[in-house]
Amino acid sequence: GSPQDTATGGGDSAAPVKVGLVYSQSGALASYGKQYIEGFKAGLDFATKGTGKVGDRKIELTEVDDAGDPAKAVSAAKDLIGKGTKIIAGSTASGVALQVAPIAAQNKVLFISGPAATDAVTGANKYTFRSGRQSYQDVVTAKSFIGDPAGKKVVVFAQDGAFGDANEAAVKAVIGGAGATVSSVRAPASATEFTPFASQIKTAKPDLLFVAWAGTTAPAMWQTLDQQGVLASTTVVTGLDIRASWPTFGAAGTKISFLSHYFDGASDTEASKALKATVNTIDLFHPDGFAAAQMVVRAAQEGGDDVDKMVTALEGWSFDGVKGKMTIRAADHALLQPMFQAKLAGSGTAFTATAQKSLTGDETAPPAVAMKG
Amino acid sequence: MGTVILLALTGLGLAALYFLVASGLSLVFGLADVLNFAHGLFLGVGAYGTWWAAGNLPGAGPDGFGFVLAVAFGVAAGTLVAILVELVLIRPLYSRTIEQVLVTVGLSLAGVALLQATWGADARPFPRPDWTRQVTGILGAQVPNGGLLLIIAAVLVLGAILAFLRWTRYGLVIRAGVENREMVTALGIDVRKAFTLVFAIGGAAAALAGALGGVYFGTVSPGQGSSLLIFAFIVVVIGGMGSVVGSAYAAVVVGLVQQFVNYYGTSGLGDICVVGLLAVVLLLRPQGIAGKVATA
Amino acid sequence: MTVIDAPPAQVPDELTPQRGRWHRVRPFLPLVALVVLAILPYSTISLPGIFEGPVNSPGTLQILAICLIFGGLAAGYDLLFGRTGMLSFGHALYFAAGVYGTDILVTRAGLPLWQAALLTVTGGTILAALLGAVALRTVGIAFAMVTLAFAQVGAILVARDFGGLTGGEEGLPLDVSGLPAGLVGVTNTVNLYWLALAYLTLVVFVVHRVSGSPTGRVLAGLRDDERRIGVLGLDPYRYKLVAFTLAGGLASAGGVVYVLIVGGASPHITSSELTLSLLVMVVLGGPGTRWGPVLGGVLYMYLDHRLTAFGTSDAVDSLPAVLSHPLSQPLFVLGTVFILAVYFFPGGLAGLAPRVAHLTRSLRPRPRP
Amino acid sequence: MEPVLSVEDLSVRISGLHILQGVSFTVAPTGVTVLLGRNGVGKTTTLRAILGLTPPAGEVRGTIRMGAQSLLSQPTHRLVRGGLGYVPEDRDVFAGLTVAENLRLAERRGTSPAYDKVFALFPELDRRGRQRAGSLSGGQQQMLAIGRVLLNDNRLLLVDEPTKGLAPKVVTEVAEVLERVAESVPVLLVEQNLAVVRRLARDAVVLAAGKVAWTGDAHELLLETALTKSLLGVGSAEVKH
Amino acid sequence: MLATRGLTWRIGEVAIVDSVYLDLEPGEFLGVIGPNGAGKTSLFNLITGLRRATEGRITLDGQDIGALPPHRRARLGLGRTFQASSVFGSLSVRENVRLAVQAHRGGSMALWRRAAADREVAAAADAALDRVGLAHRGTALAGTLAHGEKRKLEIALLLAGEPRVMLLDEPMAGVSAEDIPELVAVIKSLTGDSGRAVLMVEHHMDVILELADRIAVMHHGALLACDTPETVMANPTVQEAYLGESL
Ligand SMILES: Nc1ncnc2c1ncn2[C@@H]1O[C@H](COP(=O)(O)OP(=O)(O)OP(=O)(O)O)[C@@H](O)[C@H]1O
Ligand SMILES: Nc1ncnc2c1ncn2[C@@H]1O[C@H](COP(=O)(O)OP(=O)(O)OP(=O)(O)O)[C@@H](O)[C@H]1O
Ligand SMILES: [Mg+2]
Ligand SMILES: [Mg+2]
Repeated sequence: GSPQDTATGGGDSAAPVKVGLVYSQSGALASYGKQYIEGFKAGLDFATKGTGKVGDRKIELTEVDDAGDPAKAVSAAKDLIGKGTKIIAGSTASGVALQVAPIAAQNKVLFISGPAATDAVTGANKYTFRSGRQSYQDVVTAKSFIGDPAGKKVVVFAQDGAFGDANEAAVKAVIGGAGATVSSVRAPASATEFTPFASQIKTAKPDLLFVAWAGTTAPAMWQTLDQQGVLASTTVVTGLDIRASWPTFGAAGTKISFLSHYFDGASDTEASKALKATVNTIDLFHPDGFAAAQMVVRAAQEGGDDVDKMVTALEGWSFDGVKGKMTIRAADHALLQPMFQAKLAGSGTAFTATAQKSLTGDETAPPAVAMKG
Repeated sequence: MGTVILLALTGLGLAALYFLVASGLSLVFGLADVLNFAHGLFLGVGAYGTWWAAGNLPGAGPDGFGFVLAVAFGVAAGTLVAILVELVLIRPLYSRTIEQVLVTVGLSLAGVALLQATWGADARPFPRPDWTRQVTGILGAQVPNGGLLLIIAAVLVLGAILAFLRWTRYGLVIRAGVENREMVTALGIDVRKAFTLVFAIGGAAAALAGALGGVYFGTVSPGQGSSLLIFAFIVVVIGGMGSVVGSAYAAVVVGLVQQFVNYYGTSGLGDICVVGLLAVVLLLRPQGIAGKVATA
Repeated sequence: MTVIDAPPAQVPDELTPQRGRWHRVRPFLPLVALVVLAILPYSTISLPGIFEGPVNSPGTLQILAICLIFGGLAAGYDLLFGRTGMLSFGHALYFAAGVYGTDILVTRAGLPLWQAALLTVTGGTILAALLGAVALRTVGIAFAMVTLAFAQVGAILVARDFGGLTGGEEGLPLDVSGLPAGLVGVTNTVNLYWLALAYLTLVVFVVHRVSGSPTGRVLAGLRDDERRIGVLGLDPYRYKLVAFTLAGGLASAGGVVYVLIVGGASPHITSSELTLSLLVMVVLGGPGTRWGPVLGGVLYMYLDHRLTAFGTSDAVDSLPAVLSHPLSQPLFVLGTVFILAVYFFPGGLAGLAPRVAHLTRSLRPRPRP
Repeated sequence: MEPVLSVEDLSVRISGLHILQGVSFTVAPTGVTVLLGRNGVGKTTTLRAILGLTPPAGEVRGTIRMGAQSLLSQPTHRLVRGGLGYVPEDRDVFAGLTVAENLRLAERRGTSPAYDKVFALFPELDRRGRQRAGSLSGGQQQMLAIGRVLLNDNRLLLVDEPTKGLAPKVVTEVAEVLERVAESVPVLLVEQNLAVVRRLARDAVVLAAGKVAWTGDAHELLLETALTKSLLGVGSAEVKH
Repeated sequence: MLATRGLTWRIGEVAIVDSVYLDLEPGEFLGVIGPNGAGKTSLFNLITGLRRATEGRITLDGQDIGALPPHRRARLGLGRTFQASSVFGSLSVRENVRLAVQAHRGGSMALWRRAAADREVAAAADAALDRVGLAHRGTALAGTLAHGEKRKLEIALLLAGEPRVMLLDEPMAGVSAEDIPELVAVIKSLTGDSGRAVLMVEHHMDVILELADRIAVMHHGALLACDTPETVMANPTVQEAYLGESL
């Protein structure tokens, strides 16, 4: 054989459509990955009306675990592409999405990023789409909590690193741009003791505190903010994480205003009913998998085996997803989607979220960026 | 003033947590000469043991005596695992330092993965008495009770370990055994027992750290132990391997430096300072602060 | 007290000429292996269960390339650890310097690859020389910890994303637009494979030559007794620094190749776990032996990559939950493999060959007296 | 008289090397039995095999008995507690511990350690109680190693080159000590200093190339010039001084 | 050629080596005796630089070497053996000696030349091994040698370095009676040629008396006497403190 052989996608009309799903089945983000894949399967059922087929062609899924490691994801993507797969979806972690995206562009295959929230996936290249929300949409939702931002004082409390940077920048652009003064308190992601930061926040006396914190230290952080009286003294906004994390907010949970990508009961769409029927309780990242499946089916239907046609079919496409009306913006492949405000109620291990308000996809639309590649 | 006191006391709380992790590490490392990368596993077992007991063990619970019982169960579980690890895995490998590294690294990977396989990757809320969530006003500072609890526990553990090393013959046997196991046996002493005991004590201290760390963090997750471990290692090394008192000093220094630099400097500087401190201490005094191996 | 002894005594093979039936053929075996590896991509053999696709498929070549890189890295690390007795916990730093250096110079500064690579390797070597000059003022476990501290600072700098250079925890995808076309795209994975093979060959050759050189002899002596080396009239510090710098340079070269293969940098590679894995690879293979570290590195990376597939395979899924849950955790299997390896292959994979030889010898019927 | 220790057909292989090949001898219940031989014949290996200290890579065959009790396959610490004292060749004091701690470690449970006896022999050890054993001079370490076993009552002492590196005066002293010790406890002694051998030994066992080359009365051996020449390679002139 | 002037090493208040004045002439053989713990090994450590003196000077050919690290002193021609054998345990006997020869030839930093190919080094190493009678053990790992063999290897390492001043710390300790004459002959042959000076600590009095031109007696860190063997042996203090009654 030749070292540069790759299998070509069977062009004949009965050959199955190969779809590769590269996501975290193990590692720190395994539970996100689990929701994603459940959502995907439900979405596939929904979009193909239970046949698992597009026309006569079966959709053949190959699932690969990347364990949250970009190097493994890249290997998996290359393997799939080498075997003729034209559609890759998944990427639970942002780092993975950012490194798989260029592979998709180099090899001209479709890539639909999953729960990875980094803004940088939007506009990454012509072949890269996203099926979840991005950080910017979170921030826009947060803004809705303070009414008119003009003259207000906003503090961002975030981790060091790209995730914190992105959030801080987004708050500066969105809320600062609307007239508020934005400052930030940053802490190392490895911090285990948060009193110094809580003190700094308290001294700043903000009208709104926007917290962007991910990881296992979050409960300790919330407890400290609560103990030092920060939660009582100002409006605190943060993103609502997966259900398993709700009890870990403890007493602080009911004092926080949550912006939410999704929680069970946030919407009442056809898609959400179908999803709920299979997974019982919908969680944060089920909708991302669901939307990814809808996009895959659309791409396969309209594009056949021609990736450029798939891209055209997806660009500008609007569909009814779990969250409501979703639109793929043609210019940069941002996925415009509804976002929610929520409150937690309950105690112990039993918490429920209720929607306060929902914002439409247009209201939370991120600014268009130029397509990079 | 209030801020300084708050930072100092919370810093000490952090120091206490580091010390609890480091003390066991230091014993095992300094006395048994085992570079135990699986120490984080003992921590995890202690934390999950407590968590499990509070929910399932009759009589145990998140409050009052039930909580004490739960913690005792967690500590017992951690100790038991440590003993098993020593008996089954480490015992055949004494004086083969490098292979110990392989085994303990393997153990830490496998152990954490096992915890994750059993209870999932997500953090679970940790059972704890309500008063640990409250604060106590000290000179105008609102000091979290969880931190104070850690400080008290650390002082008790320090005292207990010192007493053990000073008043029993085991300290001596272990120190001699590190140098030359064969010769200790040739003096008629069953050196293996002493080493198992060191592991048991190290495991118990780690498990206690895990349980109280759970109280402090409010959650328990599989990776918690490993993330604390790196600072614990730094504390052990700054303090001088095998010196429990040295570890105590070092923990205090590290905790306070982190806390104050994080407040008055820019974020992340605290960590860099601690790491810098480690480098400077070692370059000036390669044997660590306490400087003598295996002293009480 | 010695916390870290020199690794188990192994005579560097380079210093003791081999005897035996095979001694004429032996020098050529590596060459044969190299040729086989080089023409491997022309084969379409499938090894079901071992690789997903045929040997020449991009996915397989990609995994092989990564394995080869780590084989080379482990061999380079062994120059420090197995052959000189220096336990560095910060070796990942120089590898990461290679990865991030190249990535930043290509992606952020837009330099052509060859310039970026040259600058990076030079920079990585200088970095190793500078930090080594400081760290080598200590010995033993203190040395390990100082190197760990340096690496930790590196990790913090990367994670904090200073000046937006590193991309923080999200990493930095490599901008391939300025790269030679032969290195881009799935169909060209084979070129990356050859590049990795070239790197491995280079490292093994360098380490082998150096170990067999007069300097290598001094390094072996240092491992046993540093004081003695001083009394013989040699400056231990200088020799250790040479080894440290050389190993650092080799690691950063590995970083250059790795970033091309993976197509980006991510903060995983700055973590102290990576150094620890290098150590594990070397011990797994057999410190101070010629092929042990290479085999250890290849095996480690192979398991690391393939166990994720093993965990999700049907065979595992069909097991009862008590077994299938842990087995579907790749790290559980990996950790267990290390532990078993210590008891079943003491002395590492390299220790296996003499043991097998011994076995066959003792099985052969002996003439009666 | 029943021998206190009997070694029969002892073979030791270490990583393929056949170091001892069928060594047999007995140790008399009183006095000093000396084990002689050139460097590398396996004297130390013999003592260590008796104590069960052969390295893990090694393989021991044969029988070793103390009275009716078989020693092979018993853990070392149990043998020692049963009354087998060992003074190793390289002293092997615990360098990181103080002299006092080294001695304290050697105390055996359930017996009262004879400190006065040890300090009477080596007053140096009393004076240097707080010094780290690693910083003792070579000779002082040797005193510590001997003092350590004398703390306890033993049924048999295994002593490996106790006078190595000692000043002539101390050699004489150690010889006297061993002489006195041997009055109550039998000693199996490895020794290169023939003057010491001449003074102490009652029986001798000579090893050559891993085998027993000669056993018998020590004085007989030392008097027979031809015998010493062929077994130990020294003329009687050297034996004399 | 080697001289110490008021050489002192204190730990805390205790002087381990106490104001030692020694002169070693080219070609001279100076024996050092003294009770255990007198400070003989410590004196060697000070001279070779493993320990730093607290007071006093050490000169070699008039040059003050007191501040140099051990390896610089070795390069100037100081060689020593250790009381407790310290050889490179994981290298073969032959490699041990080759390493010493190589160190002597200027400590090559060559990374690319094949060490084994250096015939001169190999020849010099084999010669040194031959001289101490270890040639047949060339391929054995030094760590597995019996005690006496290690002593011989120590001397071979020293020989390989062709030092001008040799410090021998109890070379005969543990060497079997048979081999002592042989080793004595080796050591004797060292001094005969080229004005090499030897400083030797030894407790075997017969060996000292056979070899030494002068004998230095140390006691409690201080130099008690330094004179011809006859005078020293007749000294009643030496008799009393060191020799004791003969066996
Ligand atoms: N662990 C080991 N591995 C390999 N060979 C060994 C080992 N221990 C001892 N030997 C070999 O066994 C032989 C006998 O050694 P042993 O130490 O018993 O000799 P010895 O009679 O005590 O000599 P000496 O008088 O020098 O102390 C030597 O050739 C030595 O090299
Ligand atoms: N680091 C140290 N700390 C304290 N005392 C020390 C140290 N090093 C040596 N000494 C003491 O200094 C004295 C001299 O020791 P040294 O080793 O020089 O003796 P020596 O003359 O070589 O004796 P030997 O003939 O027994 O070998 C001894 O009493 C020893 O205990
Ligand atoms: Mg011996
Ligand atoms: Mg001495």
